[in-house]
Amino acid sequence: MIYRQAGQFRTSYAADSRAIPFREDRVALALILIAAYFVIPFTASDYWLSVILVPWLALSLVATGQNILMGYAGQHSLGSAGFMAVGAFACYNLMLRIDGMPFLVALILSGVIAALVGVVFGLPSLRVRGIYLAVATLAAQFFIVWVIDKFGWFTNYDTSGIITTQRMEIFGYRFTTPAEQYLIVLGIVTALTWLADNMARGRTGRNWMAVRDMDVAAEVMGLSLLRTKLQAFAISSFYCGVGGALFAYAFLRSVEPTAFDIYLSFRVMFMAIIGGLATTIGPFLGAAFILLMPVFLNTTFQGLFGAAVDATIISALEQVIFGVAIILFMIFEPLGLARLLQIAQDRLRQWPFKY
Amino acid sequence: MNVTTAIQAATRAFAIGGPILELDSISLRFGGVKALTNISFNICEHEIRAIIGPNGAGKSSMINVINGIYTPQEGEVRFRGERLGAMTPQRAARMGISRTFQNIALFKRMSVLDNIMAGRTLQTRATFLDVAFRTPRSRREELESREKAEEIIEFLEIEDVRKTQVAKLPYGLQKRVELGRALAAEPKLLLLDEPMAGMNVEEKQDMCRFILDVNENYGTTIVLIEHDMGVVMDISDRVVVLDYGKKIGDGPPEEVKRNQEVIDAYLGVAH
Amino acid sequence: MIDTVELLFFLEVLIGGLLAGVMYSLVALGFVLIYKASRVFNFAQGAMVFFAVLSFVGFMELGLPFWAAFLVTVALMILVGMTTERLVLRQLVNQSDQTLLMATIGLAFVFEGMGQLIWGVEVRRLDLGIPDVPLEWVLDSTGMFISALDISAGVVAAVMVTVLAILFSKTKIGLGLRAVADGHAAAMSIGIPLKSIWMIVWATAGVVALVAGMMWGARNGVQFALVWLALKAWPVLIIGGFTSVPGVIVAGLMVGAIEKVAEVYIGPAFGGGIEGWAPYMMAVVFLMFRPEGLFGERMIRRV
Amino acid sequence: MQSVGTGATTGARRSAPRGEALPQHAAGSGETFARLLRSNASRLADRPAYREKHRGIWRTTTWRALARDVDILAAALAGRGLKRGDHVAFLGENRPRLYAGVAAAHALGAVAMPLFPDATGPEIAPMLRLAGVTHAFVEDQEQVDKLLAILPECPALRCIVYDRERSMRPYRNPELVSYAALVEEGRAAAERSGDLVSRAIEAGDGGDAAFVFLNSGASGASHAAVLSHGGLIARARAAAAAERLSPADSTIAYLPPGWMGQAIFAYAQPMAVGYCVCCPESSETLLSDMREIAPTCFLTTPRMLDTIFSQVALRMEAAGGVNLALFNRAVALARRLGRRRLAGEPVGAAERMSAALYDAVVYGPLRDALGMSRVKVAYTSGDAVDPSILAFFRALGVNLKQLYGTTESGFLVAIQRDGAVRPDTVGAPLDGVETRISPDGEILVRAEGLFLGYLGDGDGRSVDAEGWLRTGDLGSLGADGQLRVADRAGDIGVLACGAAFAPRPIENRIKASPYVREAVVVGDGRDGVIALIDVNTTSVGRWADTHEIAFSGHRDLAGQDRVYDLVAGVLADINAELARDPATAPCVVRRFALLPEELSADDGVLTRTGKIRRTVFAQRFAPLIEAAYAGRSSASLAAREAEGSMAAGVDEVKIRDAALAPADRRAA
Repeated sequence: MIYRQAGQFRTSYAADSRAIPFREDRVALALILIAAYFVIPFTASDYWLSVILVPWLALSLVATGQNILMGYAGQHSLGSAGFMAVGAFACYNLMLRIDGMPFLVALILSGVIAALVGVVFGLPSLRVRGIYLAVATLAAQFFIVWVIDKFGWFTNYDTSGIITTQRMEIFGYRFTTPAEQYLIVLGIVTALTWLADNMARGRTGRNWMAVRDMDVAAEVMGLSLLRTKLQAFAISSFYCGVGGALFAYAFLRSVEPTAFDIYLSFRVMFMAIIGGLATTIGPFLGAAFILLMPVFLNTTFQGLFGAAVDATIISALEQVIFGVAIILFMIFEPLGLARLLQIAQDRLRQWPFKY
Repeated sequence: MNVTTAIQAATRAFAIGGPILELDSISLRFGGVKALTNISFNICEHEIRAIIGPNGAGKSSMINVINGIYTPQEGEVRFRGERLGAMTPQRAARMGISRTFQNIALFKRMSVLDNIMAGRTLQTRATFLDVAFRTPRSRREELESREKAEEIIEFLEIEDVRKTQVAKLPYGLQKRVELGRALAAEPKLLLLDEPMAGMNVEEKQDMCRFILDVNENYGTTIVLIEHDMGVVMDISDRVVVLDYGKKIGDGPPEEVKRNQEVIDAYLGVAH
Repeated sequence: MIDTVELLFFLEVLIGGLLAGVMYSLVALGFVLIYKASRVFNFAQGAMVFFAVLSFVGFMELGLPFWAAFLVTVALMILVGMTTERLVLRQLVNQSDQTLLMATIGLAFVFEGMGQLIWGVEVRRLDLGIPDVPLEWVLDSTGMFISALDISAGVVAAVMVTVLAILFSKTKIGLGLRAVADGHAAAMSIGIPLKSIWMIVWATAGVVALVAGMMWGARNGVQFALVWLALKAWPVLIIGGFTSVPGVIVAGLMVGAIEKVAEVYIGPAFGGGIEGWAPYMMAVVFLMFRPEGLFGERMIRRV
Repeated sequence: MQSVGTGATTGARRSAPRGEALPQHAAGSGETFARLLRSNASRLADRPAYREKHRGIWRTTTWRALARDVDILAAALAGRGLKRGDHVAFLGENRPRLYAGVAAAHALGAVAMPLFPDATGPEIAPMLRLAGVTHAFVEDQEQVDKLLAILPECPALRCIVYDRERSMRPYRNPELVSYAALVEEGRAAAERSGDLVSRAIEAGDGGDAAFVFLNSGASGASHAAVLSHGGLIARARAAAAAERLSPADSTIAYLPPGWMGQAIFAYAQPMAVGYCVCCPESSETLLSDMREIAPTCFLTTPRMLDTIFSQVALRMEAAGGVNLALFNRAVALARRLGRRRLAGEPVGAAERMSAALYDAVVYGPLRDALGMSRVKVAYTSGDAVDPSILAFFRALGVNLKQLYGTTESGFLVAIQRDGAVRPDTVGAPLDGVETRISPDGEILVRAEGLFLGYLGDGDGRSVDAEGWLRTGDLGSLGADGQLRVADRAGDIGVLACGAAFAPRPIENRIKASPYVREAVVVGDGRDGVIALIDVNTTSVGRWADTHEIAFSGHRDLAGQDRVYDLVAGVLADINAELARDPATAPCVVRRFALLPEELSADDGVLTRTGKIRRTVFAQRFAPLIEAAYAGRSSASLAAREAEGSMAAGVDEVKIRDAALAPADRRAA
């Protein structure tokens, strides 16, 4: 209904293969970005900025990494929290041990380190897939957290278990307020999402999807399964690593191995799947859903029962509702929120027709 | 009215050349089961070569040997005079061998266009960093791939479905897209594993036309597997007949048709 | 020239590991049942264990005698299993693996939440009347510390496994299950409705979960951590093969034994905690060299 | 045979020589298409002249590039012996290269003869021979084969230019040259020959013959009518002025270029005005291409409108629910308002507001979905349009109008003007066009731009001494200056009871049903009217699917009793309407049958523009018609020869009585 598709014709292949084919959607994205950069930092409360938006962005980035691996390359993984931990601790140690290390460089290097670790733990993907691979990546999850926990060097022999992160400083400017930190996270997430989208729609993404959909055919075309899969693991882990570092620096403000437990891996997987695999917007929708749903349930129940009911009961109830929501999603829209959005857009585009 | 009489001159755009691929005494076993026994034949440049035989004759194994999915225990394969010890699918692809599959092996969740463009993976060099940052190299290759893919889309007359997910296409069209993906690699040798299996008469006619057109317009050498003799006889230059993993006939279609052993095999006479 | 004391200590560790391993096998068996019948990887098996034993303890706390509580819980688990199959899994027939896995993860959340909602969140003790003390005659004769509880648990688990093995090889249900594993059409042809098979399997998995839960609960207390048992069962499944009953039994023993031995002999060098990841690493190593599992068949690549 | 052909050609050329003392020539402006192109190239330069969707994207040819290409092509054609007065045939779909070929022929003073691309070899051979066609532009191998097969019958044809190179590699015929190769030749030739093309353009005169079009031949055999540069340009200008068309406009060309209407809207008017012509990728992608390009003006046919209308109706039906309810209310309101505006009645503020609301929610999105959101004007021509379909598109806010003209009269004779689009008229004559009604009711036209004559038949011009052309259509001219067309003079009949009988309005009403593709009613000199109906396989097939009726194809579908029931329901409603008006009451459809085969132009029942050839139809289906009047319940019909070598069979066709009132009333 809103869309006016007629008259939008393309005279070049570049225009025909844009990330967002329709003008209306491009305008919508532009408006969202303008709001995100120029309105929200000045209007949102500190609570929203640092407790909702920053973790949402950081986890969206991690889910984007998960999506690259699971959605595009079709490799199941349950190690994302492990790779986040690698990113967070790599960043901490780089900043700690190298004098004058700029934050941005440290961030990128920690992504690279996470990528290297990801390649190592991606090796089983050459032999197995599906659930088997997921179990193999669980090894990464447990092993990484154990190594960081047991070898004091990583935590700089800190015994408290909670280490405060260094300050984020770029070109001499210190990002300290919630709004500033939000902006830095937003900037990095925007840039990395743009890169991920380029890869997904280009040759790289086609190779991933070829391996995902029919590996024999991909091989016969001359594609190296080894390189393609490990590449997906590396890039995915890079995103997890950077996301993990941002999560630690801008949200937790500390690095602690226990923050990156298997539960977080599961949550990231939920984000990727409920958001919608193999879409760019999916991880963002999924992360919002997974993060906001507990907040929403919590406020609702607080409003309903007040203090009359034990908090643990409420949290159990939340858990049930959360589980039911996931089951319903899988039954009615296994392709996730991005698919729902897509259907809505299609309807509007076809309106008043349905198909 | 017979149009061909009005066409003067050569009916073939690319004259058949010398052998491009030679198979010498190939034997293949799975455990104790003999799939192929001592098979030799060659494939000449620009020809359409059919491998036929009843079900279970070893036709698919033959194609899998040619493009390196199976490694034969005995015998050797020479491509353009070069001996191929351990052929791998990747190596075959790099040498210019493309193929389709008996059971459609498309990338189901990708669009027709993406499937065909994916077929050009060896023709492109851009690294993931090129792609991520949209460097000039990446953009140039992307454009080339698209142009080539569009040429194929036009050739195969699938313009109206170029952005459709292949899983949503009817079977016959999927087969056509798979041919398109194989063509995208600009192969020297094209292996088609039962390209007409499961098609109705009309679709078979279309597919025959496309196969002939590929051969005629690009000069591609084609190896074709079919168990249905009729169609193959019309479009191939030479035919190899397999039965129980052994070669029982080899030659031009008319000659093979008269071969008693071939007739027996097809009529199911006991050996 | 191995020191007798060391050998005995090693045996003690090994037996402890094997006994823990039997219980891994028991949980893994629940997975195998469901996987064989419906190709569903039931992540919620661990949560079912937790829910089952929590309910059992809850019924006992309500004043039911042991056996009554046991029977009521068995009935409850059968009901829960069948309901789950009917309401969730049947809606997801022909969906992709990852959708099914996600749905069972959702299911795990529901079970965990329900258990706590109904029975509360505090850690409970489960007293089966078997003391968790070393068997005196073993201690006296060999000097090894082997818990009576562990032994009983091992025996119960062994009995359970045997019963199941017989049930699924000698009875008509077992025949149906095997037919289902070979392909749905085949199952139809021998006259067993697929849907009843699925229901039976889920009900059985519920009962197996209860038994496993009681063993673990008696030993470690009835608490939320039981859920993580399920994760330990994963490497067991990988090593044993998803569809092989003997495979997961052997694999469970192996995993139990190796993780304990490794923890005791190698662990101290790294500050302990190897148990946490050793089974997974074992699974990874196994996958690299024998992806089809212990007793699985090697697959030929068909093109 | 050959000498006759050549002789006829010479005659044809003589029939339209330059400077012949005809009144319309005297007024010639001296403008030619070639000169227009030159001026467009400098005036409009980088504005788009043609867009073509090729390989997925729209490729643009600017006026400057077009003029350059045309010069090169013309130089090459001159090199290949094309001279002033020669005829060039065009066989293909709408492509920029086809029209560039036309322009190149015009530059050299040659005459373009666009043909229907789906015409068969035997159909076109006599025309090529008659015109002495020397050069031909064809699209692809299929068309090449067609021409090569008739080459022996057309000795003058010595150069065939093909556009698509696919599968052309084995051909070695000396006549053949690819478009690309011709361009290469042209580059070399242009350097050698200097200003040869420019001189040829200067030598051209507005009175020269520009095109030869085959008239539709709905009333018999086709004739080839010759039209001049000046005449076509003048008419195109007059029509453009009436609609205020400018170079900013664009059109989409999807009808066969062999039809004069399409040639005017894809070549003559764009040349005269400077707007852009867009060519869709293929007929399968037409609707989506139309949506992409969203033309501001276009020409269509009642048949096409019918198809689109049916599709909209079916898709709305499928959408159902709120969508359908909203749609129905919106269309009803728009029709009501349309009538009131036309009648000059005032429209209240409330209604205007709800119309605006519906425009945002229904009309606007629908126009957008159909690619008609930017349409300034759309014409329907070639046949009478069903008033309800016209009203429907107008209700959506698409400025759809009727356009009247014949091949001989220069096609653009009368158009409906904004604010005066009455369903019963075809509008007022264009500036510079005079119309008059002869005493026997035939429409006469006098204007610049009437045809110069028929090829090979110098005396066949139906223009009298005062310059009035007999169009062959019956009609009337109102006091308001609006022209009304009744029917082709030959088609109007009288029933046995003496009542007048005009078949087309009845047929149009039947065709408005989404389930009917084509309908023919018979009744002249008979007892009452019968209808023979060709059902729409797609929509009826879909209907059958939803009603769980199994069928194996058109033949099977058209023989099903339940499909007869479906059509009977359609006819019952129409009969009720006919019965309401005393004038049409005798014309109610008494009996009907569903045709077992789809009507097609290949066996001559339809013209290439899709009009019924009634005489051919009556012959083909005589047994069915006779059986219907004899009151029998079925008839045997020789089946059309199936493709391939299958022997012709016999179809047993059922005949049914039609209900005279709607089904529900019958039940009550």
